[in-house]
Amino acid sequence: MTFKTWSRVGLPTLLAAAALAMPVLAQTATPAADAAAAVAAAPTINKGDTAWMLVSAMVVLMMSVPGLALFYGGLVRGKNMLSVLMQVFYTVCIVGLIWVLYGYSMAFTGGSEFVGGFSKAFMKGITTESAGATFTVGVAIPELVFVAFQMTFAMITPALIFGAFAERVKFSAIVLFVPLWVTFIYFPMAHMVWYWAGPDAVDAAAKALAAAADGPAKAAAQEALDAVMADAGYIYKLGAIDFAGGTVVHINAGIAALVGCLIVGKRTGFGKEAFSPHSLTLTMVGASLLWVGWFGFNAGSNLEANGLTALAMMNTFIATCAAAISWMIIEWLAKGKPSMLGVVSGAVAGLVAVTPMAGFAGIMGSLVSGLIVGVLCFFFCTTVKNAFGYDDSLDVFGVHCVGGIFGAIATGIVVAPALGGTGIYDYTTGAVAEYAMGTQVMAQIKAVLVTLVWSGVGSAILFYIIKAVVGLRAPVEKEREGLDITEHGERAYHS
Amino acid sequence: MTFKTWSRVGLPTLLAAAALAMPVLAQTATPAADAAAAVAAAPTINKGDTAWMLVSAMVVLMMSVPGLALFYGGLVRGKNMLSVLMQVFYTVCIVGLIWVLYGYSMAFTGGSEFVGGFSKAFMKGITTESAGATFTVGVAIPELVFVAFQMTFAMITPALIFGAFAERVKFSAIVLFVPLWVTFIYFPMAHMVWYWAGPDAVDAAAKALAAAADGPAKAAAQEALDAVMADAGYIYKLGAIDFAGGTVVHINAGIAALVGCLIVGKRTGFGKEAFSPHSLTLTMVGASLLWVGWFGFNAGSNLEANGLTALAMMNTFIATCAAAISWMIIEWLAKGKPSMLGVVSGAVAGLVAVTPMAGFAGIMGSLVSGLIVGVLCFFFCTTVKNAFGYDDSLDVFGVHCVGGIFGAIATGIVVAPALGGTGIYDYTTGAVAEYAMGTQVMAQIKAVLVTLVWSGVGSAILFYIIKAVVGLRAPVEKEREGLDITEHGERAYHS
Amino acid sequence: MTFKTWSRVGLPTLLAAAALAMPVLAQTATPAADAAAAVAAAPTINKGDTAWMLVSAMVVLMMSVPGLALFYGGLVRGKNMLSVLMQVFYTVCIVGLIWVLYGYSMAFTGGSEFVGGFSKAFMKGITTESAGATFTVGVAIPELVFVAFQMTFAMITPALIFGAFAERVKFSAIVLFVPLWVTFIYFPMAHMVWYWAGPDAVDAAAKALAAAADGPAKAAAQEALDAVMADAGYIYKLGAIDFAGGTVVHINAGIAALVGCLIVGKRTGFGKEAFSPHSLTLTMVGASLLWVGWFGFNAGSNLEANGLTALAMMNTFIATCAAAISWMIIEWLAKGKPSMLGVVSGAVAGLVAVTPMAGFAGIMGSLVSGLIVGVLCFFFCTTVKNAFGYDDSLDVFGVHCVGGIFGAIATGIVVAPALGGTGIYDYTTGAVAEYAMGTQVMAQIKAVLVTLVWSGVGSAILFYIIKAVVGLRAPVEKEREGLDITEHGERAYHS
Amino acid sequence: MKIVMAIIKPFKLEEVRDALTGIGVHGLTVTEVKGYGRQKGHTEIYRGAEYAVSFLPKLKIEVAVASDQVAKVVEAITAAAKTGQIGDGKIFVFQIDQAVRIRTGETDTDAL
Amino acid sequence: MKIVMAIIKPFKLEEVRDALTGIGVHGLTVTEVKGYGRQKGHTEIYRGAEYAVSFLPKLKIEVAVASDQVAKVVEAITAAAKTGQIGDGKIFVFQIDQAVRIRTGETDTDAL
Amino acid sequence: MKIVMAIIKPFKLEEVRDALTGIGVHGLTVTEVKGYGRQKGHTEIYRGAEYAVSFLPKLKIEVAVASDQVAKVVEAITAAAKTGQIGDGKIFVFQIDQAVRIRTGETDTDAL
Ligand SMILES: Nc1ncnc2c1ncn2[C@@H]1O[C@H](COP(=O)(O)OP(=O)(O)O)[C@@H](O)[C@H]1O
Ligand SMILES: Nc1ncnc2c1ncn2[C@@H]1O[C@H](COP(=O)(O)OP(=O)(O)O)[C@@H](O)[C@H]1O
Ligand SMILES: Nc1ncnc2c1ncn2[C@@H]1O[C@H](COP(=O)(O)OP(=O)(O)O)[C@@H](O)[C@H]1O
Repeated sequence: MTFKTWSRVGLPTLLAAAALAMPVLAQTATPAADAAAAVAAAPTINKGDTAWMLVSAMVVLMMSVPGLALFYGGLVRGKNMLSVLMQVFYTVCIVGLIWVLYGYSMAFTGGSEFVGGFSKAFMKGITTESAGATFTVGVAIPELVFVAFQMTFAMITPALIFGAFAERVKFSAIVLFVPLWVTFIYFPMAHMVWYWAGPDAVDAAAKALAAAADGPAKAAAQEALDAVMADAGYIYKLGAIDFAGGTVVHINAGIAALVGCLIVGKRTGFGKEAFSPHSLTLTMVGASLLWVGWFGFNAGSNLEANGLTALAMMNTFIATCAAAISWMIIEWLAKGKPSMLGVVSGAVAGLVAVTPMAGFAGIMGSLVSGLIVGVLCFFFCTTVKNAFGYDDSLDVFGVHCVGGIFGAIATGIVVAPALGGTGIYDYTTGAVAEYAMGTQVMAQIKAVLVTLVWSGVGSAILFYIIKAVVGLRAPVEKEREGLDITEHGERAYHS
Repeated sequence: MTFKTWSRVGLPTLLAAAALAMPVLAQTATPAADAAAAVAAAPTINKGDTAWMLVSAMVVLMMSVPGLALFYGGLVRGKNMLSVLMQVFYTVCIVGLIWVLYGYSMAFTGGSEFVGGFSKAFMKGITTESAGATFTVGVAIPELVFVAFQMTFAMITPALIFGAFAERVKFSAIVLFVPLWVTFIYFPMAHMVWYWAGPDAVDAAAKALAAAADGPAKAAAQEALDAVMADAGYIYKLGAIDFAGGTVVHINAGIAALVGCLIVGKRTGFGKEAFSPHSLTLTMVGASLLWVGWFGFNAGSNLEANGLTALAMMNTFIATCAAAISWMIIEWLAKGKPSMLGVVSGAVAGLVAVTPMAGFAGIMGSLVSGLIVGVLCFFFCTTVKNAFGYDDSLDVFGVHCVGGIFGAIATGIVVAPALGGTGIYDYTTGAVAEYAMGTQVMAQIKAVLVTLVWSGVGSAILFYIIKAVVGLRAPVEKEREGLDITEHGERAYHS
Repeated sequence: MTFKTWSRVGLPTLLAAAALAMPVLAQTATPAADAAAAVAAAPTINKGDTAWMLVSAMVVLMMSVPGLALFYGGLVRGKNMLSVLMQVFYTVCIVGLIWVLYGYSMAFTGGSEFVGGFSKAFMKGITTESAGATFTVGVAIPELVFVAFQMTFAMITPALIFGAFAERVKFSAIVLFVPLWVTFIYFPMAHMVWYWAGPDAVDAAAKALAAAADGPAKAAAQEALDAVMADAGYIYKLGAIDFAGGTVVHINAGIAALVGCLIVGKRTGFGKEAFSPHSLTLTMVGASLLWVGWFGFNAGSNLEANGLTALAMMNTFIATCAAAISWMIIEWLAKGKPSMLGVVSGAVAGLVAVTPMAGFAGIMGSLVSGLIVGVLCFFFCTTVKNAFGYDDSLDVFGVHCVGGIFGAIATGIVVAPALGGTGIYDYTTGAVAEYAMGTQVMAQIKAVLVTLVWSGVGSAILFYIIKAVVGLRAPVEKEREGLDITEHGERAYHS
Repeated sequence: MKIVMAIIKPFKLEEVRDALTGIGVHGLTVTEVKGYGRQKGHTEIYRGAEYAVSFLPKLKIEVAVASDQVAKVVEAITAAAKTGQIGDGKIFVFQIDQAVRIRTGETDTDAL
Repeated sequence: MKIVMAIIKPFKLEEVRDALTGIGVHGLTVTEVKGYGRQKGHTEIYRGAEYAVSFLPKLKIEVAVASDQVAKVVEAITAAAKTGQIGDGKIFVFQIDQAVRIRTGETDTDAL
Repeated sequence: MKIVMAIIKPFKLEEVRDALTGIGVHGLTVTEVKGYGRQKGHTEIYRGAEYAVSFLPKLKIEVAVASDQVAKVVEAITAAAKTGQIGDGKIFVFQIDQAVRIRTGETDTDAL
């Protein structure tokens, strides 16, 4: 995913210097950058794209509330239901506020390779006229719709984490955790993976280079192109591809979840009492709404409504179907009965895995990826987790981190045109690039490792800080009685 | 919001006279109105706008069923659950029928300042080719999509009211109330606030005036422009602005709710027995779906898919987040614990408040408005309600009316360009008008007062009529046993 | 509904011969077919259409999961809840896989009149660039979005069937049934009803004929046109119209349901024990989501976002409202109380009935159709079913088959322009055809009969095969204990 | 010691509780039950299926008291739970051999 | 007077009720309970977590009857509730000291 | 024969069950109940409405045993259910006249 206000397009030569400065308005473009500007002058906004992106933002909200809240909430005991719903709802709301105050700016303005600046803090300079880049040269969308769409990603990601230590954490710890985590972990991650100069900037600079006369003009043009290419996040520049957030969302949240559940510790009674899900019906509803909303997430990540969007949608369908079926079969074989929870868990695993590859894989590529990830996550959520004995209550690590890692790496494979993938488009040449699987897979692995380290270490530090400041766990009697009544003064159900 | 069939555009000089007549088809435009016609001749329909409006209508239905039904239903006792669901579902269905029979015509055709006529009763003359105005000169949408979109507003508004006297009213009273209320209160309100000649008519008349030679031609053109400007609803002409229905929907329903709950009286056992919500989970699901659908409501009210739509969406996000968080904080401070019901109540208060300002406020304006309305509605639903002792069971007044009034008045402030608002567009000059906050706020207050009086008095009359005809309250034994079994012969839950 | 890759357009003369061959790419079109090709050369894809179709596919998935799953699930006893959710979720997933493997190809490629071929198996040849026809000459959508949209139809149809024998069937029987049924019943039905050469092919051939000089050229052109017209499914060629699947989806599933429930037999305890619905709340949520998603189903079936789409949406609104109200009234009169389940059952009956007529009826036509179908289905689900004594647990036959038959036949009436319908467009003349009600109604009846026989007989055979292979019914003790625990090893609810 | 077990209408719980605390009884245990008796139930209709529901929601209250308090307790419950309409419920009194407070191990009337 | 308390399989309720009304018993109270006994439960699996569920759903029926009817009642319940498979349940009989009909204040067998 | 009826805190069920099987008692029946007693409840707040909840969730366990086992059973339950905090619950013991196993018709201690 990519985003740049158009203000900067046409000014490639100024980019390196201006990286931390406020965007210069397009109207002030120096006439010197003429060739580039001529090309970039007319990025058009299509209302069909805008309509699709509005819908996408809308349904990604639905993924969080009520989707994720129900998916998680159904799996806890009734006495902790409201605590789960509350944590998710709070997260969505507080992240929304932070996003418009400074989050968007930190993620999607230039700055260092690791994080953006504050030039768009408080939504400064963003109007209904501001346009933002898509992945296609000359095609833009209203920047505000991009702001909304990306906001919904930031809203759901921290909420994913809480599943790992549900039913035992103080609400005040959550209240503190979310702002810290998005600020120090999420926004930088989003910047590292998704920030780049945008297709028009690259295209314009490349065309200027091609058009430049030999000699100093050529050298200047080359330098300008280099500056444009350098204006991107660290992981982006590793060459890793991530269509809709395998690293930023799933691995990021998944590793934070594991770290958190280790630091928080097991639920009281773990291994002795039955922690039966209080309503698998709600879990199924949540999983279904996650699936529906995930089309906004994955196909929306194309930022346009075209054939590629449809491919991302089909991949999101098929990987999910495949993983649900493969989890069902392996569970039937291994445990003797195919469970409803198994099928929907498989579906979510498939959705996680297809996230980074949604716009890159062919349909058969995502079908096979889905089949594999269903079995893989089943294995992690049952055998591996039980072997290690940690209490990742709702299997955030086993589904989001493991599925995310698988998906991120598999993306490097299924993108191969030879396997029906789309290949990787090179904006400097205006064509799909030559494909080298080894290189790509290696880039994907590097991206995974950077994410694991950044989020794993960073999250651990945050958890320890919060533990010191307000404490992480509710006292045992409160845990016994249920967090709903003790933390929130209400109960989910009365007859 | 605005709507006119294109048939009338290009005929400004005929408008005053033809106000109650059937629309004349555009093809019959007299050549005399040439300048205007030339401009207005080509309102284009963009499929992106159409797609967005189709989606908007769809999700506003989702706000009613299941959204509102669950939000309300979760808050009542289990024995009255189906009665709530039934009331909402019935309302949606009967209003749909009335809408196509005569409701749309009453709201959105010319007539008096207070109500339209019956020229489009039975959907007369509306075909798949009919075009309807947006807020942009030269941009139209299929009239049928506007019919659908506005219908969903009429469907949800009366259903909002029932929360105030849930758990004790006879279903037959509801059956009677809805058709009467939409006919005598809602359609006129919609007409008064939203009916106007449309941007193209105004633009064409203004351009004709500018082009007219001095002398009698000028006078005639001025008269024509005046006629166009006069062809609008009463509240519209007060100069009040209401982007998506703060007056028409929320204040209107909210005051009717208060009046209704006073006339109906308290639930048996009020103050003695606990009326615990039977499922806050469902309430949370309902609130979330309200939020999701509200993007259709607010951002759909722009009638196009563009940057302003995206702004309305962002405002709808942020005011909601802000109000949820501010309710949470004030409740935590005042009551010792932050509740899930509090957070979602705050969210709904934020949604109510942002409704009239969605396309007028800047993002920071709606953020601040949200923060205020969360505290304000908390105060009303707890302290004020308890002080007066009325039994507004689900806080329809405290959230919709109070939040709506706040939002309507605040709209007059946050629209100010100096505060990041959009200002108010003047179609006669083709530019944002000079802004005078005092005037605007006064216009907003007038709109609020007219709404309170119209709906308050009108609804009271209707409630007394129904009380006389079929009675309002279920007998005490039926109330004790629950309305589900006694009124509908079924129960919501069995094990 | 219709679909053709553009590859074949412009090659009408080759069609008959090439029916089973792989599509030839458009670029290879022989210069001989010049006139036709010239016209067909520029089918344009509008992003507004694409956006709408993406959304439509998304919400039709929501109809299945969670919509249908909840609508059905709420009506069974709590001990069988997960079995229902599982059956629906499994069906969606396995059909998704089959669809991309060979289902789409069987339904939407040329072949015989009864079923397509395997030329697009494994999604062969379908890229992000592939375009598919709509109903408008010169307007296309990305083929992949059509693939996705139609897939969601195939996903929900078999799941409808299970309501008829819920609470007693082995999951392994379902596992086997779905792939067999879609392969042998559904894909052929879809092909018979919806497969045709597409508007551009017909238009091009017709224009070529008109342009052809007399003599052999004329004869050849006539032959070419005949070939194009012959390249369609059996029921399509009967002249029957079915906008969104009255035959393919509802009658098809409804008759299979009846056959299934007769073969499977009654639930243990039928007539003695109360089989009370465990959560009518969930049923209401399901019905509401079905309604919301049905706009994707019906209005999406127009494949574009225009005024006709809006008409289909309005019809889908109004028939539903009308049927809900008429069921409510008849139940109130006949049984003494209006029930919530009655209202939502009526709504679903209305949705079923309006499905084939959504884009053909006028709004008053669907209003009247809705009023009738509500009463009709009430009568079937109460009186008729009880008279015959079969145990169609969730009234699949009484709602989907009966409502579907009514709708299919009524479509032949309400389409009449004289009754406000759209008439039937004739692509060879480029205008709405002369309308003869008798002929049309007869064509509709034939379509109904073919569907009843094809699906009734075919499904019966499949049920008997499965009975022989793995057995249909769960043993009585398992049925007593509930399928959730015995078939899936889990329970839906814990406290 | 005795246990007084009463079947009452659900909405009478608060009044019965208040009546009991009024006479110095500060412990009781409540169970949701379904009662079948003279009071007629309703017919529930779910589409074509009609079920006569003869089991009605009731609450069972169990109060352990010293034997000499039984009369007072029965009287208090009767007074508080009575509406005068069919289905008001029953009171049954049993003998208890022994009572223990788990927390302290106290027994008999000390345990109440 | 005695109370006959029976633990039965849930789906046997209607049959037991019919058997009792058949012998002239027109009142009873039913409670949903969980039973632990010889009958084996199931294993429930929720992803990696497997729980052996040893408490099974049962219904508890309480019928107050005159002492001379106890044998007949026990017999009727036994006959109606029996499937012959493990877990059919138990019947326990207690003495009641006193019975009161709340509505009328009638006592003892008149109260039933 | 006696029935030992205990009101305990819900999360103590497994421990009590284990304690009982430990002393050879292999059958029991559990009911979800609400208890009112010394243990203070919570205040629940739903917007403006505040409710003092004085009924707390408890479990009622009923175990029928031969009379000579009662002491052991009471002891086992007391030990297992005790947390030492208010609200641990009570144990009541009744006499049973008769016990029947429905499946076999066995009576008295054979029925347990
Ligand atoms: N013989 C009985 N044994 C146990 N419970 C009974 C008996 N008769 C009635 N009950 C309980 O008392 C409740 C009220 O009895 P009912 O006959 O309806 O009215 P009333 O109490 O006015 O006589 C019943 O719903 C049932 O729970
Ligand atoms: N000692 C006991 N005390 C109380 N209830 C018991 C006792 N033993 C069994 N039960 C109840 O009886 C039910 C059936 O007992 P179980 O041993 O499973 O089969 P059976 O009735 O065939 O002997 C149990 O589920 C439990 O509810
Ligand atoms: N007199 C009584 N009769 C019946 N049940 C009682 C009685 N007193 C207490 N209980 C039950 O015992 C539970 C615990 O009693 P409580 O007074 O709270 O604490 P403790 O057991 O520590 O004395 C109560 O919740 C209630 O269910």
